[in-house]
Formats: sequence, structure tokens, C-alpha cells
Amino acid sequence: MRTNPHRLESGGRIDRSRPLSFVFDGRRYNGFAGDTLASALLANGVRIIGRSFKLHRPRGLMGAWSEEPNAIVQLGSGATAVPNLKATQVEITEGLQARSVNCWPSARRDAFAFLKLFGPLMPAGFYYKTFMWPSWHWFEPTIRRAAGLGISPRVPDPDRYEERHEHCDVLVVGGGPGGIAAALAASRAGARVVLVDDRPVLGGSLQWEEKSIDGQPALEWVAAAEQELRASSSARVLKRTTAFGCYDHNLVALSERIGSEPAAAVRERLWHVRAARVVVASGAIERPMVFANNDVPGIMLASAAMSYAAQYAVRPGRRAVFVVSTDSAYEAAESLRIRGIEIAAIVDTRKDPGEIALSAQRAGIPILAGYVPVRARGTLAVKSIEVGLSPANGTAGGSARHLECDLVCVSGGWTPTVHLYSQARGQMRYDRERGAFIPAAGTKGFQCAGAAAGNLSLHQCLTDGFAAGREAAKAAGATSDAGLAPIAKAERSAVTAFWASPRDGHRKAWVDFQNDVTRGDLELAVRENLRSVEHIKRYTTTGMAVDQGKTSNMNALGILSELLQTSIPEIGTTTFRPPYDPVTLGTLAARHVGGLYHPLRHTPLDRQHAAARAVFEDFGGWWRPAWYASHGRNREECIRVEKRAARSAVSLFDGSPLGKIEVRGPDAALFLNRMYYNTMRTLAAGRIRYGIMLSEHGVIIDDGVCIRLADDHFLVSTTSGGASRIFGAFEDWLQCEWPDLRVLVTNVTSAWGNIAVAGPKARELLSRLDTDIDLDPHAFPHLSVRRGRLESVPVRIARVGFTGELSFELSLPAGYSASLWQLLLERGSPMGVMPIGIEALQELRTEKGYLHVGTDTDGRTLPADIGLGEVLARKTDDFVGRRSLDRADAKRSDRLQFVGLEAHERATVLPVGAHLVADPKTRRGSHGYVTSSCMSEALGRSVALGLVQGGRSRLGESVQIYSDGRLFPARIVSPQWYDPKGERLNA
Amino acid sequence: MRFSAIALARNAVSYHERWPKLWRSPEPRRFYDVVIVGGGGHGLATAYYLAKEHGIRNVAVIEKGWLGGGNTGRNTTVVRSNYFYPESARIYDLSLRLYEGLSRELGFNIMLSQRGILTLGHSSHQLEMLSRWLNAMHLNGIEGEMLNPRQIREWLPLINSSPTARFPVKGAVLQRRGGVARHDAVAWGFARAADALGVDIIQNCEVIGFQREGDRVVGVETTRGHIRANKVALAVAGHSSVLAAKAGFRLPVTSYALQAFVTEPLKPILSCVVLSMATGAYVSQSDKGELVIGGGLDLYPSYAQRGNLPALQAVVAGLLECFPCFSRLRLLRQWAGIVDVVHDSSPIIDHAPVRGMYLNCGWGTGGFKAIPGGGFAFAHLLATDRAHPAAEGFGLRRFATGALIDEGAAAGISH
Amino acid sequence: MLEHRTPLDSIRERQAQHGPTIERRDFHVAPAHEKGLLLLQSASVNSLQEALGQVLDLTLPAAQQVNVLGNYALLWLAPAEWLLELPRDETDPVESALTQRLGPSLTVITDFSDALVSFEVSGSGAPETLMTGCSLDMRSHAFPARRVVRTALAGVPAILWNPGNPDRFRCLLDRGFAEHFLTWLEGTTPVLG
Amino acid sequence: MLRISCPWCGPRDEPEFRWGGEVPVIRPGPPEAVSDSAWAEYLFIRDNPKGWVRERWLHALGCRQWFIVVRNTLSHEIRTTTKLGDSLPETAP
Repeated sequence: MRTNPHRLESGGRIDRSRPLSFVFDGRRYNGFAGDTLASALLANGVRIIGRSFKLHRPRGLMGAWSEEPNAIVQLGSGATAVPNLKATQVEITEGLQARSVNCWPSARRDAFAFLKLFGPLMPAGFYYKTFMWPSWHWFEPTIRRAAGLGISPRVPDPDRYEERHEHCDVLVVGGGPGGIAAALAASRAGARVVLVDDRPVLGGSLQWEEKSIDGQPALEWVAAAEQELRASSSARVLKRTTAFGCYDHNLVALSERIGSEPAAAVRERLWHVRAARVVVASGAIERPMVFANNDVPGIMLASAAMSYAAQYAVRPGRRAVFVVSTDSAYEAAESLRIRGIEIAAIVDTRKDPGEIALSAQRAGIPILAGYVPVRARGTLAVKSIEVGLSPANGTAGGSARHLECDLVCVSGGWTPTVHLYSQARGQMRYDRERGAFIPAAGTKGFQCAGAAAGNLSLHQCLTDGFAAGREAAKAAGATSDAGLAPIAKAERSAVTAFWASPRDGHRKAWVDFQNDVTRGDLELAVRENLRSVEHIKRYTTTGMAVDQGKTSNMNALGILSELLQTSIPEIGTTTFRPPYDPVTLGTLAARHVGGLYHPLRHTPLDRQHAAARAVFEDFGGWWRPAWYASHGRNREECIRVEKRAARSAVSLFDGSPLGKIEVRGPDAALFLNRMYYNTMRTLAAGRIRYGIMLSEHGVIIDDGVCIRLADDHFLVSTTSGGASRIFGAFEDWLQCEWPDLRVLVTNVTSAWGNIAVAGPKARELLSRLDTDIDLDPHAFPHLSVRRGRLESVPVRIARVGFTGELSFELSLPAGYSASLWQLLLERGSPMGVMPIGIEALQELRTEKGYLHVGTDTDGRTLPADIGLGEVLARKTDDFVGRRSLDRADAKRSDRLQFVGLEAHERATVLPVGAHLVADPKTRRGSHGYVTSSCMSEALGRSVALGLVQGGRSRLGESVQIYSDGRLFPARIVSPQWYDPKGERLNA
Repeated sequence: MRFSAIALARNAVSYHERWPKLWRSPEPRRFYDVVIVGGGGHGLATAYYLAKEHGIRNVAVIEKGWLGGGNTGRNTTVVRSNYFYPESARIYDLSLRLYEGLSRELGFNIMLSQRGILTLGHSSHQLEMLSRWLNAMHLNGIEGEMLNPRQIREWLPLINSSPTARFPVKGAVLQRRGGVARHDAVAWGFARAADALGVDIIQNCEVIGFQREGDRVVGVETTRGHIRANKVALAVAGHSSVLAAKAGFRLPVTSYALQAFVTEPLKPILSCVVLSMATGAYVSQSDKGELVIGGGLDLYPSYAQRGNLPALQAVVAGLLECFPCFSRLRLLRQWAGIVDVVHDSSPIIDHAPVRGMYLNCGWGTGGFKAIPGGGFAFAHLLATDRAHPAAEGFGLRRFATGALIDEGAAAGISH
Repeated sequence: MLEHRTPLDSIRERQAQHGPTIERRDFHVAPAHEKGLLLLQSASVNSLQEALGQVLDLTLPAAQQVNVLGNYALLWLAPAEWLLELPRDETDPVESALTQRLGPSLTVITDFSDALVSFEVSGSGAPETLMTGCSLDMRSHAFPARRVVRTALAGVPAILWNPGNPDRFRCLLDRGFAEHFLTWLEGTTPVLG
Repeated sequence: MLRISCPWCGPRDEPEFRWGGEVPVIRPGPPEAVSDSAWAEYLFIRDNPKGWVRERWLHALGCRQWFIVVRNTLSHEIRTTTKLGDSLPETAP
């Protein structure tokens, strides 16, 4: 275990009393609580932390937070591994395991470093121009292996994620000086405030700038502010929380990082924040400069160097050269100087930096004004930088100066972080001097403040942020007086944007570091006549790395405006897409995983089924018994046994999920007559009629029995999957098309339990129960309904069924159905009663020749296709879908029609999904397909149902049925196999 | 200059300073035989095939923004021809066959990667649907295989194979010829080849109206002046209704936002394209290593090409149901394209209701995979005024006769 | 004689055996006391108002409101739809009494006692916990006493209402989702301030 | 994510609602008097404008009432929501 050779003796916000050890690329290091992986590595003198995507160039730290393009690492291993994190954002914890990505064995010694030799062959878009012979497939595997950064876990994520909805008056994004001031103002004005910051501590740049606010040290002011907000019942402070996206109507999505340790109950939380007003105080990101070899480790942003030195007490280098075009960088230089880092020189691209340069000079720092960087020297670490007079002051590289150093701090300008604002469609104006897009007039409910609004001095940030918070609160309806804004010393913060030095021969000058996009690549794209910034971005991949161009986009625009001879606003910027910073997929799914993904509905008989060892399956969102394992050794046997019981004795089927819709009112009959394809007006009270419903396109969408309980009272039963859909259709037509109809509809599906008692012994079984309903076939014929009491519970019994046997559907309040089910099983055991699952029922109805909507019909089936054409002729009134049945396509004779199919081989069960092949020789063309199929013990042969072209006119025809390479000879038949006269049904 | 490894090496020596333009930036002429409105994949492919197959080279492609900037540059790049209806199979397989030769034909690597597309079934009903679909494919002359759970695990070692999964994987249909292609490259390749054949590609040129003579359209009014043409072709997916309105007619089209998502780049983890019938989510891994993820449409009309949260959450939850190990990966980018949706989700390639005008629209979410086929058939219609055999049935008439071609309705698996 | 069971009985039994499903100081959940539920739909509000006044001395609540009187609570569900919560044994008599007084007017009453299950969710953490599965602001300043909403909770349709005092809610869900809702509740964690 | 103000329940999030199409769309009838093209017009043909449009929305997870929304399909801005019975609002501002 080494000590930290580059750790400053004192200072920093790290907790020196809590040393932590961690492993990077297989070597153990130590740091302190409060370190990021980046600062700890720097403290340990680790300069090379990553390799670039394409050329595997050695790369060091450029930034200190989310803007970092180079230091991409993989954390942990196995189920809890996390790929592609930025070392600058990783807080170290004891035992943390990290390794660099896209290199082997380590970032320092990367076996793939040789790839940079091929650099000349790999300009922007090179892959579009080659790899075509013999075929892309030859090259792709190798290229895929070379591409990609981190490694995905291969086992399910053990961690938990959550989501939370939040509503507030003012959401403040960013916990720097501007954001804190805004939150204070809004909160003091009486607004409900949420303040979010993506760092572990509030304060933003105040964490590394020695400043004072309201006469006290800035960080004390921050602490006091945080305390004040936390004390307020109407304010919420969220740290380690990234506002990653702004969506319609002021919905801002946040991702909160709670705990990576397995101990933590929740790893991350997704917040949906609906805010009346949003203040975006997300700060600004410093820009590097584009010059030859500007990617050598040791070249970093001035603000990052300052942050490492002041916040983390790390010495980023011993002898630094500053190359700047901003006043803010002088502050950084001073901060490094007082920490004992030698400042070799401040090279200012501005001809006359003014007072700030003079005071630096007085402090003994050599100033080179009007100079620009020409090239850096060094491969694994920067050794020196050559600077020269900028073209504006003579020829480039003229009177070149050579500056030895091990650290180059660059500051080419500041780019306001306006992602959220722009996602909210905020307008932007371009500030030429500062070289930045600055928010123009605020957009609906959105305003920017502080550095995000282009204010770089602390004083401006505070006053501006405070004002923004106060206005936002006011706009959200808060009325109290926010009081006075915090104050800091006024200071200059001038910037003259500097993008890039003139070309240095053919030396590479990097624009997008991670994706290895150089100035030359941009030149190539322009040379090939790609002029739109979107084209150039896609062709060169600049700005498309995991940092999404936070440090590269503006420099690219700057260079392009030069190359295209167009102003930056004319070129325009590429769109800011969510997320601002990458978001964990688990966080987005939150709790909608596993059993909570698409919740299942349970029937009132759930426990009874489980007790009979039902094998449950998801049928249209209901958790229903497919078959009962207690009935045999295997699935086939169980289904066979259940079918036998239904045919020879008596069966119980849980029909509770069947849709039940009450339709009441004087116009109920009229209404249903319009909703059903069949005529329902003429249905007599107490009677039942089978009916189908159509969409306005004439297509069958559902079927079931329609029960008329009284003149003005109907009960519509739908398929279990159709219940809410049909109920919705009823409401839709009543509310929007026929508001004049006096009808009320009620979906009572869940209120009633439903048990189908079917089989030759069904009546015998029911007669053993205490009921006031006369079950005699003459008093209670098929397709009629009776209401009464069963075991002194209100019941409705309908003589309908799906098996083709004598059957009674018992409907009673759901709460009693379990108890009735038990009673039926007891009383029925002497006669061999048995519960049957969906599989058995499907086979029973198949051999009976009953169709099942959705199985034996598809999204095109019309009534005539299933043999109900004549109903139309007899019905004169209009109904939903009627006009569509009168179109040419509906009258084609070769439409798919519902028929029976018999394999020539009686024992062959035709596969469902097999097609009637039009030309068996060529095996081309379909004449329809098998929709249901089973072996029927009752009939002693296999039977199938299907939709066949012109089927009903082809009864008796022999056909070939194709399934996955095999052909089955079969015959088209009428599907009335079982009990064609319906004697059993009407028994 | 022909693109090749040699060309690349030669230019490396000259520091890549001698590469010619990919295409010209011509000033619009006063008159063209055909003006194609819309510089997306379909418009550019149409222009290319007009010039190459029919010798009609006095053609302009007019693009409001930058070419390939619409759905061509926003989709999830899946190509496949696993369709139920013979009509669909014809056009999409024509397209796939053209894709298979496209890199060499255009001399531009579109990176067609036929790594196979798996459609997962999660219930006995879905398995029946899959085999109905697969057998239809076979009878349409399209290859495909049914995979059992064990075979699926060989293709997808990371698939959620837990028996207690909310949507257990019970089977899948595989089309080996399906896969992905580099979307920008398709647009750029067609543009470069069309330009080389003399087609004028005019970017940053918006059509603001149409010139009429009687009941006939004889040209377009653009932000860069009037351009006369014998024939005006619309290939403006997403905005078909908007252009139709300018020409004075309405279409059976509704515009929806279709979202797409990518994760950060990863080392190879997923070898093929996967679509789940139960969750509707689909995913593939790009050559760069990003997981490219898609799902259903946002459920109301939109022309805003931006992401939305509910759909994102639903799609990601669906993805994690099938691949729980992807939970710790991170979303890098979210965006949306605007697609033309027709009731039967099948395209419209036909004469417009206005004389002199032609339509290529309604591809819904299936537009990218159809670019070469759609362009080929549309060029045929423009050149001959007769529907190409592969495009029969995709006319406007079907909405009056009811002869819709609805894959979703027939096989439960829509585009 | 048939026994009456709801999913809540199973949950109670489980809690009797294994103790409360959730043990958190700031958050409690319990199957609400079994009540009867009558769904009232009416095309002629006045006659319904009249009947309710005569039978139960209740007035129809305004939109999103609940009127509570003794053992009765009347919840607004939709413009012409209300849910009456009442002692279970009074369901039939009240229904017939109302029906009598309603006469010919187009009003229908449906016994919903077995369609929905009711959970009582309470504790200082209740609003925050509900807000992890519901997009509405459940905190007292936004969700006052006697407020009722129909919305989505834990991914399923639900009726949420506040019977009187803050941090105390009733959640009415389809009986088929009772188990799901409990599983969902069990998985919630305290939300830090 | 849209925030739609239901005329009965107030502002709610997008997932509680279901879009129901442009209005007005007049259902032609009686069937025998309707031409194929008129029926196709009713079933399929829409303005599908880029900009302001009047639509039907259903508060599916709330009061289950259909109502009218004036929405901009480009900005997603919602200008008004009104009950079905009320007179149809104008799309032009």
C-alpha cells in the first residue's frame, strides 16, 4: 500500500482521518473519503487512466466531473459490475475495484496501442470507403471486438430501483452559488422548492474557489443555506441527483444515486418532478483548446486542475503552463501557485488581457499575451509545450517559445450548460465574444441563472440566481418577500473565445478526445462536401461519445465556422437530447420488473385452483388454470382426464374472468341492437342469444351471449380479454355518438363469480343443492336464464356453455363463489365431478366445432366468413360496422372462411399454424391455415378448425397442409362433429 | 473516385487532402423531368433507380433540411423480410435482396450486417401465431426457422430463461437474413450514386407550394424559387399529410412519434436482433457497441421529434424483462422520428389524387428496411405510370374497397 | 349455507400468522373493515339526490369530493356516478329503499361489495409512499380531507380517498389485484425527507 | 409527458388518458345511402395537421369521460380542454 506521493500536505475537502484503499487496473492504491477515483489516482501519480476509442491513444484526466471524456472505467465485477463510468464522478469506497476500459492488460501498457500506427488509414468515415470486398461480414466481427468500451454484466442485477413522483412550485437544477441563491429566494418567498445537484456536496465551484459570500467564507454560507432549506418543510434538497431530461409541460426527470453497496435498500431512484417553474442553474463547462498533440496526458482544463488542487488537495503537476483565453483561469493559476505548484507561464491568447494579467505578473508569473499553443510534446505524459504569436499578431508559430512543464492547464472559454433549457425548447442567442450560446428570453416556465445564463462572476451568479428564484416563486403564486440577495465581491470575468490554433503541419489536433476526432477529420468531412453540422457530426462522430460532446461541440463548431466560412449561429448547434448524463436502465424501469411488470389478475377461486395443483398461465392478463396437475402424470393425460369427466360425468370451469356488462335503461335494447351484429331488439326477457360484435371496419372483435333479464335490463357477456375493451366501446358510443340514448352501462365483471357446471350429470349435481330455481328442462330450456337463490345466496343461472354438453353457468357474488365451488366438488364427488382448465375446454369446444374469437378468427374476419352471413340479410337496422360489410372486399368469394379440417391420418393432429398450401409441388401460396386442433377421444380421431379460402364451398375437398417443411393430406369438412343434433346440449 | 482499401491507402499518403466531394451542391434548375420532394432514403433511392433503371436523369431531389435527416437518420436500422402476406413479402424481400448487393452497387459500405432477427413468443397462443407466421413466410418463399427455448439460449445466452419469468420465452422465429445496416450510409450511398448519375440533390430547400395548371401539378414552389416538373413525387415520411394539404388533398395517414434509444458502447454482448411479442421491445447491438433499443409508438399524433418518458420507461422495462442483466447499463441518448401510420400499417405507393403527382408514404415503422425496394418500385411507377409487380395492392384504392393488407391483424405481429 | 370470502380474508389470515406485512413506524397498511359498496349511476341527479336525502339523509358530493355521515361515505367517481360505502348488512335494504323512491327515473344501483377491496394506508410516510406508485400529489396541502380520486396506483386502476384526517387513505382496487397491491406495498421503502 | 386537464378531474399525467382521434368526424348514414369513398373518408382520411388540432381524449383511468382537447402537434402545447356537450372550440388562436 503506497502513500499518496502527489497529495498536498494540507487543505482540501477530503477526510484525512478516513483512508480508503481501492484497486485500479490490478494495483492497490489508497485515498481518502471525499476523493473521487480520479483525484485519488492523480494523488497516486497515475497519469494514464484510459485509452481512446479508435486509436488507443494514452489518455489522462481532462476534467474533474461529468465533462470528462477520457477517464472511462469499469467498476466491480459479476452481477454488480458497472461499465463506462467516468472516474471523475466515482466516489471511492473501501475496497473499490476499478479498471480502465477498451484496453489490455492496462491503460498504461495497452497491447492495442499499435493501432495508432494505422491512424493514417483510419480518417473520419474510413469504414464507409472500404471493407466491401468480399463482404462486410468478413471484417465486422473483428471491428466489433475492437469497438465498445466497458463490459456488460452477464447475470441479473441484484439491486433494487425505485421511482417517486414529486410536485413543486420551483425546481432548481444545480446546487452551485446561482442555484442555492435561487432556492433560498424561492423558499423564502414561500414556494415549494426542490433543489437538485448531481454532486455529493452542494456548492459547485465554491468547493474549489476560495471566495466569500455575505462576508463569510463561501462554504459556510453554503452550509447555512443547506441547513435553512432542510429545515423548511416545503423544501427538498437532493444531492447525487442528476436532472437528466426535460419533457412536455415541465416534467423534469431526475436520477438519484443512493447507494452502490449491496447493503443499500435501493440503488437509484427515478424522480418525476412536475414543477410550475424551473430554474436551470447548472453552471458552465470549461473548454479545452485544439492544437497539435493536445491529448497528451497532463493537459487538463484549468478549472479541473484547480478543483484537484483545492477540493481534493492533489498536486496535478509540479510545473504548470496555463494556456488561456479567460480571466477565470488566472484564478486557477493563483490557486495552484499558492499550493506550491510552479507556474512556468500563463499563455494568454488575448493580445491584451488587462489588469488581471498585470497582477499575475506582479505575483511573479510570466505572462505571454497574444500567444497561442502550437504543439505539445510528450507521449505518455506532457513534457513541454511550444507556443507562438497568434496569427492575429503575426505569423503562426512566429517567435516560438518552448515551455518545459508536466502540466498544461487550458481554458478556451466557457460553455453554459443549457441542455435542459434547450430540451424545453428555450431560445438561444449566440454571444460572439464569449463564443457561447446563451439563453435568450426564457421559455414557458423555464429560466436559466448563473453561469448557465452566461454569468461567470460569483457576484453576478448570486444576484442573478436570487432574482430568478424570486421571480419563479412569484410566477408560481408565492407571495412572501424573499428579502435581499447574497453578495460577493465584484470581479472581472472576461472571455475571448479561442477554439483552435492554426494547423501545425499534419500533426493531429484533437477535437473529440474519446472518439479520436481531429481537426483533420472535420476538414475531411468539409472537403467531401458535408456542410450540415448534423452530417459532419455523424460522419466524424464528433460529440457522439459518452460525454455527448460536453467539451468538444463548441470547438467543433468554431473550427467548422472557419472551414465553412459561415458564422456559428448559421451553422447552428446539434440538438440536445436526453439524458444530460447517462442514466441506468434499471432506474428507468424502476419497480416495473419481475412480478410487478404487467400485474396479473387473480380469480376468486385462486386458492381452490392452487389446492388442486393447477398449472397457471397468463390468459389475457388473468392468472388462470391451463390444466390441473392433480389429474394425471403429465399434461396430456390431465387434459384427457378432464375432457372425459366433462363428456361422461360433470365438470366445473372457473368462468369468473368472462366479461359481464349490465346494460340498463329504456333504450337498452335499441342500443345493443346497434352494438351487436345480431338482432337483439327481438330477444325476449328471460332468454339468451349468442351474438358477435364488430368494429366499424366490419371485423369481428368479440362474441358472447347476450342475456335479457328484463325489457330494460340486459347482461352482456364478453370474452375474458374483451371485457374492458367492449365496455370501453359501449361508453364511447354512448358518450360521443348517441348521447341521446337513455342507457346506463356498468362493468360488473369483478362483482360476480362465475362457475360453469357442464356434463351429462350437471343437472343431477345442481339438484343436490338447495335452490328455488326449477331446473326441469321444460321449465328451464337451453338458452334461457333464471334468477333465484342457491344455498340462500342470490344467484343467476344461465343455460349456456362452451363444451357442447348440458351446462349451467352459475353467477353469484364473487365472495361466495369459492365456497360454492367447494360445495359442488363435495356433492359432485360421487358422480365424478372434476374441475377442468382452459386447455381441456379449448379441446372440448374444438371437437364441438365452436369457434373462439381471436383464435379461429383474426383481425380481418367478417361475420359471413364464419357462416353468419344470412343474419345480415334479416337485420334491417344499422349497427356498428354494417357499412363496411358492403364493400367489394367483403363480398369476395375467396375470403378465408371458418371450416373444419380432418387429417387423412386419424391419429395425426394437424399443427396449429399450419397452412393449406396452394401449390403442393412448389410449396408456394397459402389458402388459409389451421387455427385450432386436437385429438378427440370422443370422436376417436383428430379434428381441426381453420380459416380457408372459399372454405364453405370446398367441403369434402382434399388438401395438403404445410407445416415447417412437412405436408399433411387432409380434407375440408363441416365442423359439426360432436352431437350435431344438439341432443346433449338441450338435454 | 472508386472507394476501396487501395484508395484509402493512396489518400493516406496525401494526408486525405485529395478526396473528392461525395456529391455536388447544385443550384436548382428551372425544369426537371421528375422532382422528388424529400431527401430521405426513399427519395434518394427513387432518384437513383430512376436514373439507373429507367435512364431518367433530369431529376431533382429537394430536401427541406439535410439529406437523410428525417426517419432515415433516426431509426433503429433493422432490415428484415419476414412477412405474412405475399404482398408484404414481395416488397420487403425485394428490398432485402437489393440491400444485399447495395454496398458494392453503390461503392459505399452501408455495413449490412445480416446477423439474424429473432422474434420471441411467450405463450402457447403466441407460439401458434409464430408458426402461422413462419409457415406463411415459407409459402411466400422467405426462409425462416422456429427455435425452441434451448436453441434460443444458444443465440441469446443472456435471455431471461427463468421459468417464473413474467413472460417466459417459449419459442422464437428466426430469419437469418434479417439484421441491421448503417442508416446514414444508406442515405449517403444512394445520394452519392444518384449524384454521379446526374441527379441534382438540393438541400436546405423547402417546398412551400405546388404549381397547378388546371387539375394538374406542374411544379413546386420552393424557398429557392419555382421549379417546373413533368412529375412531382412525394417521399416525405412523417410529413406526407402536410405536403398533401399544400397540394389540396388529404390522406389516410396519421403522424406519430416513434422513439429510439441507445446505451453507452459495450464490448460485444448481443449477436442478433431480438423482438419480444409480449413486451414489444426490440434491441440489437451496433458495431460501435451501443445497444440500440426500440418499442411502440407514442399513442397520440405528434410532429415533435423528441423523446418522451412513459414510452421510454415501458420499453426499458420490457427490455429488462427479457434481459435482466442489462439493468446496470446506462442510457446514452433518446430521440424520436415522425412516422406515417396507415390503418393497416402497409405502405402507399400510388398516383396521388392530383394528376402529375405521386405518393410514396405510409411505411409506418417499417420505412428503413424498405428503402431500396420502395425506391425501386416508386421509380418504376414514376417512369411507367404502372405499379411495379412488387407494389401491387399498395394503392389508395384499398381504403375504399376494404382490401387492407394488415400484418398485425393476420399474424399478431405487425411492422 | 355458503361462506363469504374476499382476498382480504386471506391477507388477514396471513397477517395473523406472520404478523403485519409491513413493519414501519411511518407507514401502516391494513385491510379496511369490510363494508358494503353500492355503485350509483344516474341520468337524473335530482331524483337520486332526493332519494338519498330521504333514505340516508346524504347529499351528493361535488366533483372529487366525499360526503361522510356516520357509517356512510358517498364518493364522487364521475359526473353521473357515485360509490356509496355502507355497513355490509345494510346493502340490500338500502338498495331496495333507494330503488323504491327512485321510481321511474333512469338511475341504476349496482352492488359492488364484492368487486372492490379496500385497504387502509396510514402514517406520516403514507403520502410519500403512495407517491412512489401514483402520479398525484398525496400530501395534505394538495390532497385535503374528503378528497377522492380515481387514478392509477401501483400500475393498476384505483380509487383513493381521504376519510377525514391527514396521512390516512383508503385505496379501493379491483379484487383481482389485491395480491398484487400487497406485494407492491411490501416492496416500498421509506422515502427520505 | 403531457399534463392534460380533465374538465372533471383537473390536471393529470398522460398515462391516465387515451387519445381518440381528430374531431369532428361525422359518421355518415344510413348505410345504404353512403358511398364507398364517403365511408373510406369517415374511416381513414384525416387532416393530420402539423400544428393546432382538435381531438377526443378519454380520461381512461379517471372519470372515464370523453372530452375535447385543443393541442399543438408540434409543440404539444394544450390550449383548452372542454366537455363534450359544450360547443366545439376553435383551433385558430
